[in-house]
Amino acid sequence: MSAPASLRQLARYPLIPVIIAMAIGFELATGSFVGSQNLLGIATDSATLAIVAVPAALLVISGYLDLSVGSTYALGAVAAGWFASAHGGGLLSCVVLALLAGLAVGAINGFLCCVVGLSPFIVTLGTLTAVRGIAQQLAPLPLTGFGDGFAWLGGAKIAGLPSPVAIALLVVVVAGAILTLTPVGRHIYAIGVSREAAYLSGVRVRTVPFALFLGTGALAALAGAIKASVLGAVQSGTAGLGFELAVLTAVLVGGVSLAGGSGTLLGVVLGVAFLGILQNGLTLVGVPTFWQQVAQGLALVVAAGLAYLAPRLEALAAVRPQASRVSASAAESRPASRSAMS
Amino acid sequence: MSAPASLRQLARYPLIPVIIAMAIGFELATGSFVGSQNLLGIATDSATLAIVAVPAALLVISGYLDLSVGSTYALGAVAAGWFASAHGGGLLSCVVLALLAGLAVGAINGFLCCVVGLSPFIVTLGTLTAVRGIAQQLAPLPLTGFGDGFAWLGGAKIAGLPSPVAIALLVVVVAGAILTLTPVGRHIYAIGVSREAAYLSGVRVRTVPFALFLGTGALAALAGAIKASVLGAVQSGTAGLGFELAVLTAVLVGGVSLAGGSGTLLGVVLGVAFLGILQNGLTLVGVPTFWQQVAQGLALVVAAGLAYLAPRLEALAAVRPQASRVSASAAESRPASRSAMS
Amino acid sequence: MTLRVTGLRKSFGGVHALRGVDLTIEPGEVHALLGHNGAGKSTLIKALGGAFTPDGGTIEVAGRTYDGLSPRQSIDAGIAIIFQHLSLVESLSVVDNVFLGQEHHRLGVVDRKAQRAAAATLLERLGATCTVDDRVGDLPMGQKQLVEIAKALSRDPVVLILDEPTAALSSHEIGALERTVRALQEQGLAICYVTHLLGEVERLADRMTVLRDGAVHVSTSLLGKTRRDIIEAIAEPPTDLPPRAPVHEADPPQLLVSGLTGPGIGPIDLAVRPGEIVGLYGLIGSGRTRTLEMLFGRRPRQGVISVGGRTVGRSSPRAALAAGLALVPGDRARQGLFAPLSALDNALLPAQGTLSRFGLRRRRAERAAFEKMAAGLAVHPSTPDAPARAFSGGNQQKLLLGRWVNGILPTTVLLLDEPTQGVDVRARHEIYRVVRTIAAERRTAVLFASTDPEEIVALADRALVMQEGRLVAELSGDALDEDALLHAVHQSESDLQEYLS
Amino acid sequence: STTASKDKVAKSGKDVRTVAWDYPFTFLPVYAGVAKFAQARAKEKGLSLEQTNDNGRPDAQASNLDTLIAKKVPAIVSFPMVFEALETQAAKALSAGIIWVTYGGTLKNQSASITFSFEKGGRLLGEDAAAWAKATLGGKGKVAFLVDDTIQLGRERTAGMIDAFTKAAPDMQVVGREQAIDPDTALSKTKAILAKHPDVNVILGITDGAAFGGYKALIEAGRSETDAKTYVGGQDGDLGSLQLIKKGTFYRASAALQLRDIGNAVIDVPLAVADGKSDAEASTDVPITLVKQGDALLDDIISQYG
Ligand SMILES: Nc1ncnc2c1ncn2[C@@H]1O[C@H](COP(=O)(O)OP(=O)(O)OP(=O)(O)O)[C@@H](O)[C@H]1O
Ligand SMILES: Nc1ncnc2c1ncn2[C@@H]1O[C@H](COP(=O)(O)OP(=O)(O)OP(=O)(O)O)[C@@H](O)[C@H]1O
Ligand SMILES: [Mg+2]
Ligand SMILES: [Mg+2]
Repeated sequence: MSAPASLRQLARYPLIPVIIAMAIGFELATGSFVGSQNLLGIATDSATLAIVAVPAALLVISGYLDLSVGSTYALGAVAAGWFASAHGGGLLSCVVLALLAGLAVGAINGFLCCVVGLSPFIVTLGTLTAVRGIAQQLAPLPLTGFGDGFAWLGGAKIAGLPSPVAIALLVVVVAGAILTLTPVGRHIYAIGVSREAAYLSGVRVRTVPFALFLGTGALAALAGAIKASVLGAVQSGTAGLGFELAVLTAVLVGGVSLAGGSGTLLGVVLGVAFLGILQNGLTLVGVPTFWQQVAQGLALVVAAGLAYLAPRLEALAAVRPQASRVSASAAESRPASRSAMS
Repeated sequence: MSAPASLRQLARYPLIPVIIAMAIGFELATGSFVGSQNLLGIATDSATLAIVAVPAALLVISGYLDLSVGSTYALGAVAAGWFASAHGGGLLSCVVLALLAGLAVGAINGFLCCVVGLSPFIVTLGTLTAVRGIAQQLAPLPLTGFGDGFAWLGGAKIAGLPSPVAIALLVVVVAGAILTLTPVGRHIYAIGVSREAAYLSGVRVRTVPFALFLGTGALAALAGAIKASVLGAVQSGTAGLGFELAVLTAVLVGGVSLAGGSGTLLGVVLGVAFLGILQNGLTLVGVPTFWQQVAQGLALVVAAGLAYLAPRLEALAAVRPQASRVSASAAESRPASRSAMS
Repeated sequence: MTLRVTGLRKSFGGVHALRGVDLTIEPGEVHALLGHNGAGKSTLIKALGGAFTPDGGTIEVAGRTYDGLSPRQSIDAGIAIIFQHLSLVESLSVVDNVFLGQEHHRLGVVDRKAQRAAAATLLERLGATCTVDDRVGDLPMGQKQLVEIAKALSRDPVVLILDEPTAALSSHEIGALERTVRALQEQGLAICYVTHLLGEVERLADRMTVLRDGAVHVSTSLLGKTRRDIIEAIAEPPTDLPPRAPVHEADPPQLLVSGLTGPGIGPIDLAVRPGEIVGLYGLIGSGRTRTLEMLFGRRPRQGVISVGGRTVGRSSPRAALAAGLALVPGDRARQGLFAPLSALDNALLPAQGTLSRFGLRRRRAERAAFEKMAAGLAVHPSTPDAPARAFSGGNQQKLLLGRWVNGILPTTVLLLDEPTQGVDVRARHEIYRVVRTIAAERRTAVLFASTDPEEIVALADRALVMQEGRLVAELSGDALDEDALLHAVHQSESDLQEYLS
Repeated sequence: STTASKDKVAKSGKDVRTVAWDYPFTFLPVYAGVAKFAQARAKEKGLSLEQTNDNGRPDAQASNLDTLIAKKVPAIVSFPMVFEALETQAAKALSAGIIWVTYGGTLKNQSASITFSFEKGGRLLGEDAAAWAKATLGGKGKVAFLVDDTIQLGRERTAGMIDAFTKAAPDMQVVGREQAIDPDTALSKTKAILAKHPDVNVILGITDGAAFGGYKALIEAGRSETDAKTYVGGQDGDLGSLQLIKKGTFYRASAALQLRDIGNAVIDVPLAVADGKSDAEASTDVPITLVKQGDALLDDIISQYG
């Protein structure tokens, strides 16, 4: 039973073999992909993406969406950077300030989307634009010259790991625990599947996604602060530019459905790793700039294909070991049952 | 019956009073908003957006989505511009070349999303990235020096209107006719609401959205070619950068639901006008850059609020004339019935 | 023209929904397709409608043999289907739905005038009260069902297949539908009729084919068959229901409602005592669903509701649940089920918080609770991890019942809206048994709405009859029988008194 | 200032088989222009040129540089989006024995630099336009600026341009200061400005792309191509703009980067470092020049585009 079970796991996460294949390919092509320095580099660079992709994934699972994270990231970076440079702020005060800024954005998004009930797509596209303007207004010039206290945030080693990686791990573990170990985790899925049915089951259908908006905002701002600390500088106009698309891409490539109600954190972590390895490998191999773009685009299409294949492979893997078990997976043979937006 | 009916119309399109209010406000603030030159300028600038937003709206109504239009626009501009500058191509050949390029992108998107059934969001995000790379690879340097033939596309007057405006009008009229008069129009809505129900009713649930992908691709490329002709230059790196978000914003602000199955072309045209007027007015008033961003972000939130109010206002307007009819419209008083992603 | 299905096979993943089914439907006959929940009836019908390609077997229609049909081929061959889960597009108008995919058009432009006229004629023939311009999503269930039927008939079919067409209809509309079916039969149509309501089978059908677990169990003429024969063909005969719980007149009411008022409803006063089962009977649209939803806080309301002597304050489902009220909604797919989530999640979602310790779920306790619940309600299969969508309709309904009746949540008043909609004879019986048991053992007060007078009589201690949002009659004891109910909904109060005396 | 790790640096041009050039603004036309010449020079010298894909994102830039350092490319030429943000990477590169050439400015940690003043480009343009305005309009008229406030190089150019102009021509009325780096945006922004001020005389662009959009807006508004009372000028030296200048239109000047010189420097400077040259010896400052009609340089740059 163990072999087919692990086969099913693999089928469920087709990114795993793909990532392995990429690693082998890049190693063969460059001879320097698999090496603790390069791998740690990928992990450190991907950490900020993971820190935001994880709460964003919970939000998508609950049927919502936050596009404003790119600007919240900038706002967090500006808040922390400003306090660190202008006021010689210490680590704690800078982080708290960034978190407060992120919570504020999250609260606005959450209020408008969950309490009032406006479209998350338009609202967070709006806050994406507006918050970027505010961040640039607050810090039109690049901020630099942070103290050593603040440098710790991005530069320290925690348990042998670079602090961004350690923080990302913490976020993954906490979110994973919430999602799988607590009742709220089930509520997140339930709301995403059917808000009405969840409401009639007594689930807090406003509070839970509201909290997820808060968490996403806070962690996006924290990610900005971490990156500011790593880089030792903040430029409000470009910090986190396009980050929202990177986050959404990681979440979707990781197998979370935009329609809500399905997805796993392991998938999202794999999605983040996939994007990080791709970017790293293409640079390592030395693919010309424009072809890198083409390759990245194609990789997304491939990832979409994997998301499509996964349930089918899983169904195939399921057929043998337990032919008669009830297991109505998504493996419909006709396209009509697929939701186009998922 | 006529007065309340028009009241209901107004309630259905709350952008109409908003646009009127904006026009009055900007006119009072600057004294030069309402003037045939400025209005015609707005129309010409907005024309390319309208040309793409219209087919993109049909695609969204049918439950799909095309994010690749920003790059398809660039590809169309490059294709036409390259032929016009390097080969002295005439109007027709340039336009045909651009359309072919757009159809090619549309066919790829359509094949992957409609036939294979991959996620439109990830696939078209992928083609957005890849096609931009191809456009830049094809024409790394700016293209200029187009012949007079090609200049006609963007510069001519057709029936007294600048040609981009005339083309946009044609697109709106044709798409409007398809949507309201033909069976295919009904099918577009039906597929968007319930692909399964449409499929079982014998609707061509692959062919119709596939055709819409083709149309969106072709018109995005045409819009790029038109803009290339207007400007007399093409920069493959910046042409249409972020255009996909502008298009989606116009579509959603215009009241089309991302969940598919609802929306009108009049709404989309109003959405385009709203964005064009906003941008023009903010520049006219001379609002500083960063505050312009903040204002644009807030405007989106307001638009989301309007989309939320519309059905409620409509229901209010409907109450008087026919109080006793069964009309369980969107004006449910409880929040649980709202879909978060709509 | 005959429809002949030979050796049809279809499996989903590991589930064999059809294992070589043969079925022949002759012109001019009404052929009942019967079977327990999950027997494969809908799968067979979907294969005929082109929803998917069968894994094996052939379909012969209009002299041609197919390995699989597309919906267009199916429609062109003259097969018209009324699917169990309606294939209507809610945001389109009635007329657009009737002609969806088969629009009348001239030079590519939809001929609205012709369509409206044709649709209006069809609707009139079916006794529908909606107009051709109504948005289908705004219509009550019964009218939707009639639109679906109009859509099927608009195609001039030679074979008409109806998958539980009356599940959401009231006696009035069922009568109209049965007359239509008879007329079509006389015109020589081949008709296949799926239902769990055996009364309909007796009234309408000439032959029956009974599926069991995806294979044909029997296929026979109905001449001389008794209801007992039919039930036995479908499933093991059910055991007897447990006796009714004694209701003590002296007990203070568990649920006391006074002056309940909302849009189109009320004022309503009612009381349900501990252990009492009260049936709410009425025609479609009479307001039963709205009443239950108001009681549960799903709709805004005025009036006083008290549970166990305590007034329920806020009007929200959470407040209602906290007070001990629970609702099993009527629209299972939209309001009840989390289709992709596991059976355990579906049954225990609200209970997980109660079971948790230090904010963490206790999986072992959850599993134990699920197993207990599944055993008590005879949920099949009893696998906690299978997604709810893999369960048959009856078992899905049991999962929803189990959401509130699981020994963990302190439910003292159970509101049920159409609790056996689409449920097979045996499962219906089991649900009755479960409801009776909790009323007897836990003294839960039960208020349930139903459109089926048979069900009211079988389950209720007392029936309240609803008309246009008000309670117009109360029947209990010997006065409670099907005829009295039918009279009550169609007639005014005084007529009823006359009839009863 | 070179560091102690200098001794680890490749000792001869022969050791440098690859130069990695990291340019974050790949969507700008200047990029492709410089890339063309750098590529040609690399071929000439028999080495390969690698490029990154930063997409205008500082964190992508930092991680791509980390990758290049991990890969131990012999030489990196990098244009920092935020200069201070790349000190870490530069130091890391140097201590890994990698030649680090800062492009577009200088860092504390570097082997050498290729500089060209952004501020100066803006200043040259602003001064010329102001002089023209004094001579032609008597110093009275209307001016609109198409600027970039989002990135460092944009702000420097903007500051140079606006400060120089307003100082030299204080009586000119500033009627617009709008964010625009590409022709598309510039066209619609300028049109809006023209709606209120149809008589704008001077439009100065942060890039030639922006100025080109401004030029088009004026033409669309009916301004004659050779209108004597109009001045449009930009920066970069894009082919289309230079051709307009050459043709004698009111597109009068461009603060042109000499793409060929920069492209060559991208290869030559790291090679010079490898050959043992110090920071001071190897570093190059590529002059930025204002080109106008009749300048010999104008034809030279146009011919560079081939
Ligand atoms: N899309 C699907 N995926 C997986 N299993 C399915 C699917 N559709 C049906 N099944 C399974 O196939 C079997 C037959 O289902 P079907 O819907 O045909 O039953 P039915 O006879 O119509 O039951 P009911 O009376 O409840 O409507 C069931 O076990 C069901 O779980
Ligand atoms: N007279 C009415 N006034 C307002 N809304 C109504 C009225 N009749 C029906 N509706 C609306 O139509 C919807 C569907 O009605 P439906 O017949 O399913 O439920 P119901 O009226 O509660 O009746 P029942 O459950 O008794 O069949 C209701 O949810 C309600 O919103
Ligand atoms: Mg069925
Ligand atoms: Mg009801």
